[in-house]
Amino acid sequence: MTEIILELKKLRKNFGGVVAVDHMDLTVESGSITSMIGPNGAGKTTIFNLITGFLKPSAGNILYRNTDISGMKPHVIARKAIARTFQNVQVFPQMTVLENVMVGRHIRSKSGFIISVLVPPFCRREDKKNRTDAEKWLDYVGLGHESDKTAGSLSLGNQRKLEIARALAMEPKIILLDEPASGLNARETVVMGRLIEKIRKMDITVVLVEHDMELVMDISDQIGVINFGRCIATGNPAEIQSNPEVIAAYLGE
Amino acid sequence: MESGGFTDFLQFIFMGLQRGCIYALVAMGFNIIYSATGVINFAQGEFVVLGGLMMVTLTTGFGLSIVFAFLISTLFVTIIGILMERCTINPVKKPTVLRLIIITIAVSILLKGVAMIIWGKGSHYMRHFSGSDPFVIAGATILPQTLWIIGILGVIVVAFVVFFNLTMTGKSMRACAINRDAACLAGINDRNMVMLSFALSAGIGAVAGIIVTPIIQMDYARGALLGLKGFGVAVVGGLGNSLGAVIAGILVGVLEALSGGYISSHYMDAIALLILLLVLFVRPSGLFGSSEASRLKEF
Amino acid sequence: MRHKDYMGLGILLLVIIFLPFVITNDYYLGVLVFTALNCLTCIGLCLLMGYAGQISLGHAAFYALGAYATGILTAKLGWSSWMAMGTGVIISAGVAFLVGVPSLRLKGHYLAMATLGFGAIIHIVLIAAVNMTGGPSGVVGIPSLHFFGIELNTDTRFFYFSWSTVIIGLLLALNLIHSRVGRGLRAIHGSEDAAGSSGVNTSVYKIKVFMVSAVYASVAGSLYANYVNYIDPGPFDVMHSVLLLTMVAVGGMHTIWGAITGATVLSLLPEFLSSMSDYFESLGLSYQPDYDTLIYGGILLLMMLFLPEGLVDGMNSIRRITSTMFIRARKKLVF
Amino acid sequence: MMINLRRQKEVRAVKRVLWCGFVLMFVFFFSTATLYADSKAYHVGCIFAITGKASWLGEPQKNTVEMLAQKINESGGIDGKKLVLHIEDTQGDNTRAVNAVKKLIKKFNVCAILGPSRSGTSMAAIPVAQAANIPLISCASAEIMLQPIEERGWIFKLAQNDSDAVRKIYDHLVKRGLKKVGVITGTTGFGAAGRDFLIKMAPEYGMEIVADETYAPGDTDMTAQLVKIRNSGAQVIVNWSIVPAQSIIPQNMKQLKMEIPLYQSHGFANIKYAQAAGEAAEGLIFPAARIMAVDTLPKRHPQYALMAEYKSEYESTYKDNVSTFGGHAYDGIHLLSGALEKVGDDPAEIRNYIENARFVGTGGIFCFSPKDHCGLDKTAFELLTVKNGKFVVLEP
Amino acid sequence: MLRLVNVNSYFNLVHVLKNLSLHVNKGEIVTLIGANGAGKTTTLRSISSLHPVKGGRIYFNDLDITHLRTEKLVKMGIAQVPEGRQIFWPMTVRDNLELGGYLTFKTDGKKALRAGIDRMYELFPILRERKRQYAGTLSGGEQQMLAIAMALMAKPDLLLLDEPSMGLAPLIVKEIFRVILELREQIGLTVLLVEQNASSALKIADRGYVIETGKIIIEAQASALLENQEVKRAYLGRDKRKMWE
Repeated sequence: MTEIILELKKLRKNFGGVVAVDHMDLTVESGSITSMIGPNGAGKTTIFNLITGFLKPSAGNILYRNTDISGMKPHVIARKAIARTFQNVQVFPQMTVLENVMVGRHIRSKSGFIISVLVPPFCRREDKKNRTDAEKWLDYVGLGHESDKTAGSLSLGNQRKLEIARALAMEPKIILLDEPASGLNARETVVMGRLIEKIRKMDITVVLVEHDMELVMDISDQIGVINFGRCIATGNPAEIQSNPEVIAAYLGE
Repeated sequence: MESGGFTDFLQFIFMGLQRGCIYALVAMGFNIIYSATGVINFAQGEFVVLGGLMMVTLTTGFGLSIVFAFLISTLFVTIIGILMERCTINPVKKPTVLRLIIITIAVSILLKGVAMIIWGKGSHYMRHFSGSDPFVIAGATILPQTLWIIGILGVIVVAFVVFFNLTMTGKSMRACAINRDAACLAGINDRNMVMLSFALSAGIGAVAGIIVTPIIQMDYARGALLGLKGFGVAVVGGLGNSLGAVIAGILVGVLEALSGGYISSHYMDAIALLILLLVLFVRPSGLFGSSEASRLKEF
Repeated sequence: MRHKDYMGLGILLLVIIFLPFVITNDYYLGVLVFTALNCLTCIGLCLLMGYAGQISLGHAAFYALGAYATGILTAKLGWSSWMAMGTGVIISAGVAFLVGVPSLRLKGHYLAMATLGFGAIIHIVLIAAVNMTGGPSGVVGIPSLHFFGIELNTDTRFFYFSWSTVIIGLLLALNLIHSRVGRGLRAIHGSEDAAGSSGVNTSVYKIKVFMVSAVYASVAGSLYANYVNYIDPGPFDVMHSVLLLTMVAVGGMHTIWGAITGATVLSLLPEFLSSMSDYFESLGLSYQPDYDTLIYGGILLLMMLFLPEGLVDGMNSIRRITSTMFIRARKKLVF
Repeated sequence: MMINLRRQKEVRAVKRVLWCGFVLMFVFFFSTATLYADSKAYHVGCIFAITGKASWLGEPQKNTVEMLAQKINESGGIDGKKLVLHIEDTQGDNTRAVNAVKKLIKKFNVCAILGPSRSGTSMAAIPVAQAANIPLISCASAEIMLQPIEERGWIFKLAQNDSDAVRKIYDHLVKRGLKKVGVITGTTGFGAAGRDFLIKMAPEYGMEIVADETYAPGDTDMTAQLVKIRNSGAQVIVNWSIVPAQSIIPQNMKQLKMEIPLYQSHGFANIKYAQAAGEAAEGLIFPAARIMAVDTLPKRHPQYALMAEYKSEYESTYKDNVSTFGGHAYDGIHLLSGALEKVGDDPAEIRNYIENARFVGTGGIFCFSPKDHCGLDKTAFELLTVKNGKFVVLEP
Repeated sequence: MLRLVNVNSYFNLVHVLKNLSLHVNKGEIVTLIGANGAGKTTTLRSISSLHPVKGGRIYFNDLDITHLRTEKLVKMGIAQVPEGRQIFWPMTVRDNLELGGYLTFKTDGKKALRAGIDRMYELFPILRERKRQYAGTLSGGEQQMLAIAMALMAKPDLLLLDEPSMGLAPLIVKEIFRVILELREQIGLTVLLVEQNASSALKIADRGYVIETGKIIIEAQASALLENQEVKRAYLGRDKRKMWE
């Protein structure tokens, strides 16, 4: 039996009177690719924000390896090796590509303010290691040759890859990808799909929110369909495609 | 004159009202432009100065009647506001908030320079609008000019309420501030609304300058001081909220007067500021501002 | 630290070493000393604004804290200047912490207002706390700095000393920027959310960088007190904070070099204008100092209208345009 | 790799452009250095707050010195040499003042400096002049500038002493038998210095300070402070300030129906302040240089002729009221032109000359000595009052 | 009536619309359907100049309107109901309607404005009941009706409707679509309808386009599209059932 890495229990979030997420249950198995799909405004990104600490749940729990992480600050959750990307890519545009990935090494290195200012030898060593590690991850996503460019000058597809490289540099146990293929052309989407499968092979659990159904259907082990903040169906791709409730949610009745 | 606890208190309140109304007027000017552009116009204080100086010139220099001079000065500064928008704000292609702010700082330096060259460096004074014999209320006294200030603030607030709630132009200005895209889709020309906001806030600045000049004597360099106070009041009231500005302005004025009267005149401004900061820390988007609005407009 | 930063530092160092040989007039060195002090403050402010993305309209207050710590402790209590400077740094950092914790939760104009209010309060205290600060009359008789037994009492000496401080400050700031912490800070500016999800403790980092920038301003203030030997509340008002902000924005706040450029240009501009007026008068044209204000405002306005990303970036684009023109011209010549 | 190389090249080019810009600026900036090598003239430096927050002080001073220099040069200069004034603007800012003094000394090689206008800027400028051994004749009033006298050998001042103004006021109070004083001062250097003396010298005259309040230059209403003073049982109010806001005090007093006498400082000596206060100013008393009430001064007074001439010339040239501040500059130029005529332009000689100078000026009858670099005492003041919107000498 | 020819549009770095061409005839209801992020909203925003067009031309009644400003387009008779019910929340329903009729007011005066508002009240009786309420306090369906009413206040010839069904219960969606049909009957309104909810949109539309990643992949009669398996593919991806079984 595989281990359950992430579990949402009766999760609920309302903004004032508007309920964005309601009674949400979901379990994610370690090493799997789980996708969340659903129409616009269904509450998928809100769930990501709840898991990564940007929002506090109104009710319910988020269990990560059997510890409750709901309501913790984002950086604390990040230190627990939960990485994420953003729907509208959030690279650091003024920094170089390599530096972007090095930010991902933040939780894997220590030097603080005073040490950073004075740069003693061990700090230099740490920095050097960070750099080589970051380069490794850049090569991994296929951006090794772009490392000196500023991140803002990359194409969207490469920015998405960069975001993933930054997340991977954290050496996460679980990575949450928010629409990694949106805005990409067909070829880039295929590459992205391969990259995600490659990540899973490293034994990193992937949770995916995505609109590109070809991609979702191709790579997912489990799909959760969300509508009006509720999970209306879960199952493997074939089950989902033939589920009448899902078809109704998408195509209308 | 008898004096007692309550009389003194009332006296402090009167003083606070007078100061507060002036702050409120300046702050309202900030708010109008902020709503339309998301920018704090650092030249707002200069509008006040220009209004005051123009008024002095027209009344004592040309001997115009107060009403007439009032109108002409306001019109004059309004035109300057429009020119400022057309020449410095409108042409900016990629407006970032910080960039626009520095532009307004530059404009304020320019206007200050112009005022210095035209009106010289001395201070200019004019008579109170209607004499300086005080009215006595429960032992406390209040100057007619203070009543003028309170009255004009009241008139402007009412005019604002009418303008922004009952006229089409006012409503469309509000609409532009609320949702630029939706306003455009209704056929409203957003750029004209920005210009109008500069005109309005320049006009209000001028009025503030005109009514305060009989009390403080206007000189070209006074803008910064008035502007900074007004900015603080606008922020504490909640940026973009004119009612908030009025309440916060009067609150600040009264706080200053009370701390001056009961604690120490040496620190009266500091105490009032400290309280304002505490308010801001408790309510990070001002007394009456919405938290979404403050999140949207960042540097 | 990157190659081009080393190069920049090297050039700056060379310029500074040789400048006093070229400029033998102490007056210009004096002007450049004040330029150095502004540069130092702007480096700190740039770390805060350009790299961490937080605005401060209260930096003159930290400048004042440094200056008054030095002034009061040396002139009134007879401490050594270095001890006083250190104490000023500690006080400024402490005050920055106390102010930063509640303020840095605010954003945009609200943060600007909070820091502005703080600056105004400090200025009022400087005026009102007569027993401690001397009030508007200020603190007199502040001794000059001694550096390994050399009294820094001439303009040349202080020029070298102040610019060395700038270079050290620059070096440390560049170290910081290109370190783990610096990347964290720049990440906050780029996207606070992404920084948080990468494990950067955004709120603590913001407070810390606020403290660092306060320290820069404080050191500059101490040097000011030691150089001028007299302080009063005049130079530390809110308008000075606004001026500092303008310097950083004019230079281009995304690089420290931009901040230094902005600080240098805007510090020299008034002296430059007054030299211009001498020049005009020597030509027999009547020129009033009154026009300086106008020209200053005009130049600032034009810079902001036409070089939106600051002088450094503006120069880059000018260079780009000229180089493409050059290439085109060369192509024409070849064919 | 190619890209990298090109980028590095670009970076280098950027740097080059940047520094070229700097160098160009420096060159232009410094190129005017040797424009004034005219040895056939006397070079005197003037620094005033011509623009900025204290420009109402510096403006009349600048006007006065320009007017006088023109007059002197038109009548053949001093010993046949032209008097060249180098006028710098401090903007009321200490940093600028330091730069300006250095500029005058190092760039223009002036033999003496007149100014600055404000106490703060003077204090900042003093160490520079002192270190360079150039006489600096300040137009500000703070006595602290001259202390300690042995360390301030090159510093002089022309404005009357604040302490003498306090003496003048306290003398009058003693005469009227008033003892309880409410002090209210503006928060500027001028106000603070006055407050200091008012409090320090009170015991000497048997005065009791029952209230001590301040107001900021931008304040619009001081009733809170005045109510506090009223409740303290003060018999008299002394309002010490130099900013326009001081005119609000008499108006607020009238508003509060306070009928105790009001004394102002010599900072009130600006007819506009009295006009702004309107009828509320009637009857208030303040010590001031006689120039403020030259019309009501007896014609036999030794200062009369000189002041009347200055007043009429100034007012006809600049269409503005004459002020004590401009008077300081007038005295300064007279003092310096006298020195230049007698001893030439050696700074040390000028200093020695001034240390022993005695002359009649607008500020009073000066009587410098090595121990006294101000040369004025309380006789320089006349108690004035406001009558029908005009300054007149107070009838004894 | 409306013709887009090879329109390209970028969102920062994303090439959102790739040589998109479509047309709407007078009196037609045309629907543009596709999955999230396919570029539907950007198409509408490009038409009304809220989003810059890079390359390509847009014609309205054979006039080139590619780079005209939004308010000009409104004047010419193109009204858009933006996505997400962008009404003016802190203002009353009546104020909102008045603002919708801004141009009517400017050209025809107060009377025409009032008449227009009354017509909207007839069309959407619920708005009359709510006229003094703040728009932000309305329910989702009422807000959507208000948004449509605002657009209609400009007396458009062409109405661009952006996802009117988003987040609404099926019953309300039906009501809204009923009104759209009614409008066409009454005043011959031409409609370009962008929808995610393909079935209901196709039920009322004459013609439909399917958009996928910024390109039109199918153009057909609405009834034909309803049966088309490709449409489902555009939403739910390639059929996986065979692979899995």
